[in-house]
Amino acid sequence: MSGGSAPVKTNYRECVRAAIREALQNDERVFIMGEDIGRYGGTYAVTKGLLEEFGNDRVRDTPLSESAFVGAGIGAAMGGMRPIVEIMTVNFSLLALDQIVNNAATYLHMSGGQLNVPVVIRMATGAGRQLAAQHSHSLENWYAHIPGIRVLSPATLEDARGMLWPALEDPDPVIIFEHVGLYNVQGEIAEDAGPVDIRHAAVRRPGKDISLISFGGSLPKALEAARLLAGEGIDAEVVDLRVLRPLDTPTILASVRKTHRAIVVDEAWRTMSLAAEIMALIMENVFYDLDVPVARVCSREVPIPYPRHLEEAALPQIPQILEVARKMVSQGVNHG
Amino acid sequence: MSGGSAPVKTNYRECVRAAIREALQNDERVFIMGEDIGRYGGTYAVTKGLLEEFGNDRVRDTPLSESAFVGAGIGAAMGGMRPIVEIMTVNFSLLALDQIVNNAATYLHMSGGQLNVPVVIRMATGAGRQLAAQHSHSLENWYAHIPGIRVLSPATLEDARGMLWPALEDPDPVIIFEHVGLYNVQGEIAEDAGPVDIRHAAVRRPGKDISLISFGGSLPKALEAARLLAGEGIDAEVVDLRVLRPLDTPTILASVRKTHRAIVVDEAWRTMSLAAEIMALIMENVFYDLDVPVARVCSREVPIPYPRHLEEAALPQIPQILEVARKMVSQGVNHG
Amino acid sequence: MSAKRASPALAVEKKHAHHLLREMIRIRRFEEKCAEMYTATKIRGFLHLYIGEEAVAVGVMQSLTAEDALLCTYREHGHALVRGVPARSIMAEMYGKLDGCSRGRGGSMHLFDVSRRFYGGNAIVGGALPIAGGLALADKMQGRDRVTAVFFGEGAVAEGEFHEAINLAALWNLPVLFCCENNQYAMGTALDRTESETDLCVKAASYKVPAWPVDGMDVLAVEEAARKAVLSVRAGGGPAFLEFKTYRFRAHSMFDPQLYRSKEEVEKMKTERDPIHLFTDRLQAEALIGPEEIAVMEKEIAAEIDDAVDFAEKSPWEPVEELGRFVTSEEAR
Amino acid sequence: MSAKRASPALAVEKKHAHHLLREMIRIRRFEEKCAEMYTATKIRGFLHLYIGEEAVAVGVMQSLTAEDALLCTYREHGHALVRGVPARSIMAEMYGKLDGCSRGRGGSMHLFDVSRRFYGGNAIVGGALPIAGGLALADKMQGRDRVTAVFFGEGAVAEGEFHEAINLAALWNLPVLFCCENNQYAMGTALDRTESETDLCVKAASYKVPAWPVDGMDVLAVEEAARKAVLSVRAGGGPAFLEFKTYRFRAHSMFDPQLYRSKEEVEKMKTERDPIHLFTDRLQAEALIGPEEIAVMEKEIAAEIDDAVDFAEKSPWEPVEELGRFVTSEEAR
Ligand SMILES: Cc1ncc(C[n+]2csc(CCOP(=O)(O)OP(=O)(O)O)c2C)c(N)n1
Ligand SMILES: Cc1ncc(C[n+]2csc(CCOP(=O)(O)OP(=O)(O)O)c2C)c(N)n1
Ligand SMILES: [Mg+2]
Ligand SMILES: [Mg+2]
Repeated sequence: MSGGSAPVKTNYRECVRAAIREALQNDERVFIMGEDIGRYGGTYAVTKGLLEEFGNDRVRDTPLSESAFVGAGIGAAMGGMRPIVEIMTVNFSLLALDQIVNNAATYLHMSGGQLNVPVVIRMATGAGRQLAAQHSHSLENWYAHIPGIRVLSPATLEDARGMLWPALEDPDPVIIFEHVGLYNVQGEIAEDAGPVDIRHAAVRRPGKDISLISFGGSLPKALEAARLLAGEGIDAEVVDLRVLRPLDTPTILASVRKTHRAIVVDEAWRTMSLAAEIMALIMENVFYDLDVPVARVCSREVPIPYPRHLEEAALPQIPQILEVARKMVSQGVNHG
Repeated sequence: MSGGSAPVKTNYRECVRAAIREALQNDERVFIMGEDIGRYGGTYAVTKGLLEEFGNDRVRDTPLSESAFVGAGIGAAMGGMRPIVEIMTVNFSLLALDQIVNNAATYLHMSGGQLNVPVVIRMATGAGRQLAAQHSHSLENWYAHIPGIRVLSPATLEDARGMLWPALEDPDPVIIFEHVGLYNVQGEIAEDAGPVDIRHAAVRRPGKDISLISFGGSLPKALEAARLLAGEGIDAEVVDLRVLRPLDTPTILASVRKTHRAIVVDEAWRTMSLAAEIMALIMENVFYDLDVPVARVCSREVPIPYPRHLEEAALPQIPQILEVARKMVSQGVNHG
Repeated sequence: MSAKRASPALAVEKKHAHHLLREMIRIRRFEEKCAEMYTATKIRGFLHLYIGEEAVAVGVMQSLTAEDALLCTYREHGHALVRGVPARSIMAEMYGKLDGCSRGRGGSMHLFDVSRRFYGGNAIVGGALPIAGGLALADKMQGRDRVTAVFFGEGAVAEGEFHEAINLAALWNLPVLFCCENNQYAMGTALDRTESETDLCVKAASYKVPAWPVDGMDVLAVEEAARKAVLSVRAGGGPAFLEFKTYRFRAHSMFDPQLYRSKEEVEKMKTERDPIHLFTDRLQAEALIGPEEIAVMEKEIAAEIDDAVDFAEKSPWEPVEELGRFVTSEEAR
Repeated sequence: MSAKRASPALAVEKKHAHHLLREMIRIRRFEEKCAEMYTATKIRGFLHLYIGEEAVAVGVMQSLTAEDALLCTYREHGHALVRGVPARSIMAEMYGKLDGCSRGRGGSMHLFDVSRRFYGGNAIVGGALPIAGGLALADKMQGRDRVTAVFFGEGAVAEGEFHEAINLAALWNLPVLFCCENNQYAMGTALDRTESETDLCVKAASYKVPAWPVDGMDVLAVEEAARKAVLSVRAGGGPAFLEFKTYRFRAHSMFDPQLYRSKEEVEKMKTERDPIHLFTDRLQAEALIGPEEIAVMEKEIAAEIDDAVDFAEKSPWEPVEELGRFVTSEEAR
């Protein structure tokens, strides 16, 4: 975790870049490949400058061949390298799913423990930039369903800066989702910010009345909702899942045991969402601690439309969280 | 629904074949394409004899190009045909997901209502045949997450026989999952068995003590468990979901309102499963009707291994259902 | 800028020549307006301009009938315009308004007009190629002698979907016209950094698909090549592949700092290879058009575009209550 | 069955010839035993036999060193055997036993032996091709002059993954040897029903990858072609592509009624083109081997296989409690 050094102003994008840069500097086995990460500088400008610094060999522009270069990342990992594969966005990762699900996730178990795949696959995810139905997916839940991979969702600058290195140190495949809405988020982090834990959820704001459980691009919404609720005398706890697979169930349950109420905020379509899994876990483990049923605030079940007003109406928004929270708190039994 | 004619002995495979045959006979726009459905007769022998009867034009063997022929099915549907696309198994459907998710599911909404895609995509799904980690997936939950498509899971002979025609009549994309373990299931159906409803779940066995909610290849396990529980004085209701998207929530809730207890049996890996969604729905809607928390019996979170004993240990089994059911019934409040 | 080389006499009739020029200028001006409206934040999301490549869409479209089908990429405003989708409904779509050709839901990347068999922009590189095969299959099975034209960038040739789709079309002898718009870059990646063999016709040939390279900056060359290819496709000769060598004058999208190519390269192309300049110069050299005629044309086009903007501005937003309409046909109401 | 044509004198030294023959017979007998054990329900799931195609694996393997990597399809028992994976651990794997080369978890389609750089059978058609590129990339980046050989059926050439992978290998000049086992059928689908261009070397050439068709029934031809190709790949010449023309004598898997080809066709191939018969005949014609030597060979092989079966029979099952081991390395214990 980060030391005590002076904080510096930065943003999420720069944090991801600093993490990649550091990895390239510290380990010769690390390289990065993906579409337009080099000459173009990255669609979201994350990798800008890296080609110039590290050269063609370690910063590799790939053809538009998602299956081939993701598979090549898996193979290179098997061959002793520590590849960072960038899939431009989760939307295109559909074209590489076979490699991830059938190869990366199965090799270790299916080979009886012989074959590790220490690959890291990063991709941008989520909606909110008016990119319409084919460019706005949130499929974290799909990936988090697959045994054999670790799925990370950095939502803070510290995590953007610190999750990559431990992911590279993990002997197994790790998928990192970066929400497109976060890249421009500004803030301060310690100058010597470094690796962070990639096993646990984090309580981002302690509270006693209700748990807002969220991750990735929805975390800022949950935090803002908590701030507003505080003004109304509702003390919300905000849990950032951080690790979507394997889920840190104890942290989730501990929060619900304390607050007796929970809302899951998840940008995915409601049905079969990650939010549903959180609700199932709570049902299975702390049912009797609940004052009211757990609720979820998710996306409407529509292909995400282009115009701002419709996109906003399709995605989870703060007023919805507030409304549900108020209702739950007013209904609930008081555990003095 | 089927009329009152005499029952005939048949099996699931023959029911699916009869449905395809009838569709080819009744509507010139219908054709079927997929890998090895013609000359080979179908991996699971479902399409055997159809090439001889209907010819090359309407029974099309495709190259091993999942993305191209699934996309071609979508395009042909847009062009006025009523294609039945067979993806040999769900495992290979990963290679066609882009076409299904980004095109078939989005066209109608994204075009503002102009562009219907009346395609039917059938695929075999599930484990239990010792085919190991790359050939044993259950990804119904992934598909059921996507707005814009209907997802069906015929678990009985009547549904195997009757779901295809209404699926073809649906102006939107329909995915039909046929569990590999069901093809050899024998039984009787009415000779004139025909189209069935594709909107509702079905109560396959009424009961008052506990609801076993299941679908597809797990339904026979749920039914057998119910039979065994009856011998112990536990009266289980068995709900067959049938339609995985959109879920028939009222039928699910009605059952739980009656029994106050529920177990979801689902062959998928536990985390982010369809079972989780059912639990979430129950939590949201009938929380206060529950005597005990809903439980799920799912697959272990491992790539499915080849040897029989390990595969069996990985998949949901009847003894697990019995054990959970007994425990739930013994714990629960009695609503006399 | 004038045609210095002695060109052969233009084999084109005056009226038709004016039509071609007008269509190219329409695209150019329309997209210049789009860029302006993007800066004015009236248009949002991704916006990919076709400026520099107009000759391709205009030339190909001359051989397609109203019965033929079209599929394009996210860089499809030009194709939609030339296809006859009204500028009004395209501009309204770019604004995200209810009167847009996709109800405003698709935006720049998803123009649809099924009544004109315009099957949309597609935002997934290569994503439309399998669909094109399916539309053509439907025509073939129903005995209609229609052609399906599918446009895609040279970057898409690296996608597996391209190979699966062209093989299937060739194997089943489907009436698909593959129109590869080789503008030399896929975002920031030059062709020789994405393909080991940069002669794309060789790839088509490896499926036994007849393939021709075409100067995509010469609208007449495009028209001529497309006419031949469409004739062959329509006659049942199976798919054909045209590689249009062209160049994108603008950034890939509005967010692209163009680090991957030099200003000089772009300037040189703009100066020497602009399809509108080249064609105008040739027409003027042969006295097939004069400055006044061009001025009239520009004026008419400007009026059409102003009208489109005006229409888009006035068009209402789709009510939020209708968000759920058309997810499936059941929600169509 | 005897070599009637006057063959040119065999350019093969006796000991090496015996080695090649022995390896082919080992595969044949091993798989015959597998089929028997399948009928005896000792082996379950899918079982894809390589019988008829042995010359390919045996011939190619002669040029690969212990440092080189191998990736195969679900039809990979032969490759594993020739690679040196002990028959015992292969048979135990087919039984699903703990001493199998993949702990019994993979079965017939997923033989792994990482210590021998045998990176498995893969049950997804085309699925290993991108991985091969990655292994080769790792070698290249780490300055090792290793070769990665990847075997795949002709059916895989229709998959997009093939095209993406060979393009990437060619573009990045990766040391991959593409070994296409063209046994004329993909399950029940003949090549001319899956490819518009059935000359597969043309496809490789469309990526500027050097490609050679090879008589895959002639173990010496295979060996020779592979030697040349491996030399070029190892020397940094980039990927190479070999199309081995061969034939599967048995069903695709154990469930295949073979409706798609005639008994006569199969019989003719078995009679005229059996790689083991052809090679035996040639060796006998040149007096490089005699019936007694063959008998000894068969006896030794039979002993090896009996031992393998015995080993598999006696090997324990993996305890159910270990099911969760190795899902990730954390569960490795
Ligand atoms: C499958 C997929 N991968 C990546 C992208 C991101 N992307 C959008 S356009 C583009 C470049 C495509 O280049 P090309 O095909 O040459 O068309 P052009 O934009 O030059 O017209 C890329 C990489 C995408 N939309 N789809
Ligand atoms: C992606 C994918 N599609 C379909 C299958 C089912 N399948 C298994 S083997 C096979 C035939 C492959 O033929 P070929 O590549 O020629 O290899 P061969 O079996 O002849 O050695 C098929 C269709 C699969 N395993 N993977
Ligand atoms: Mg381009
Ligand atoms: Mg084959």
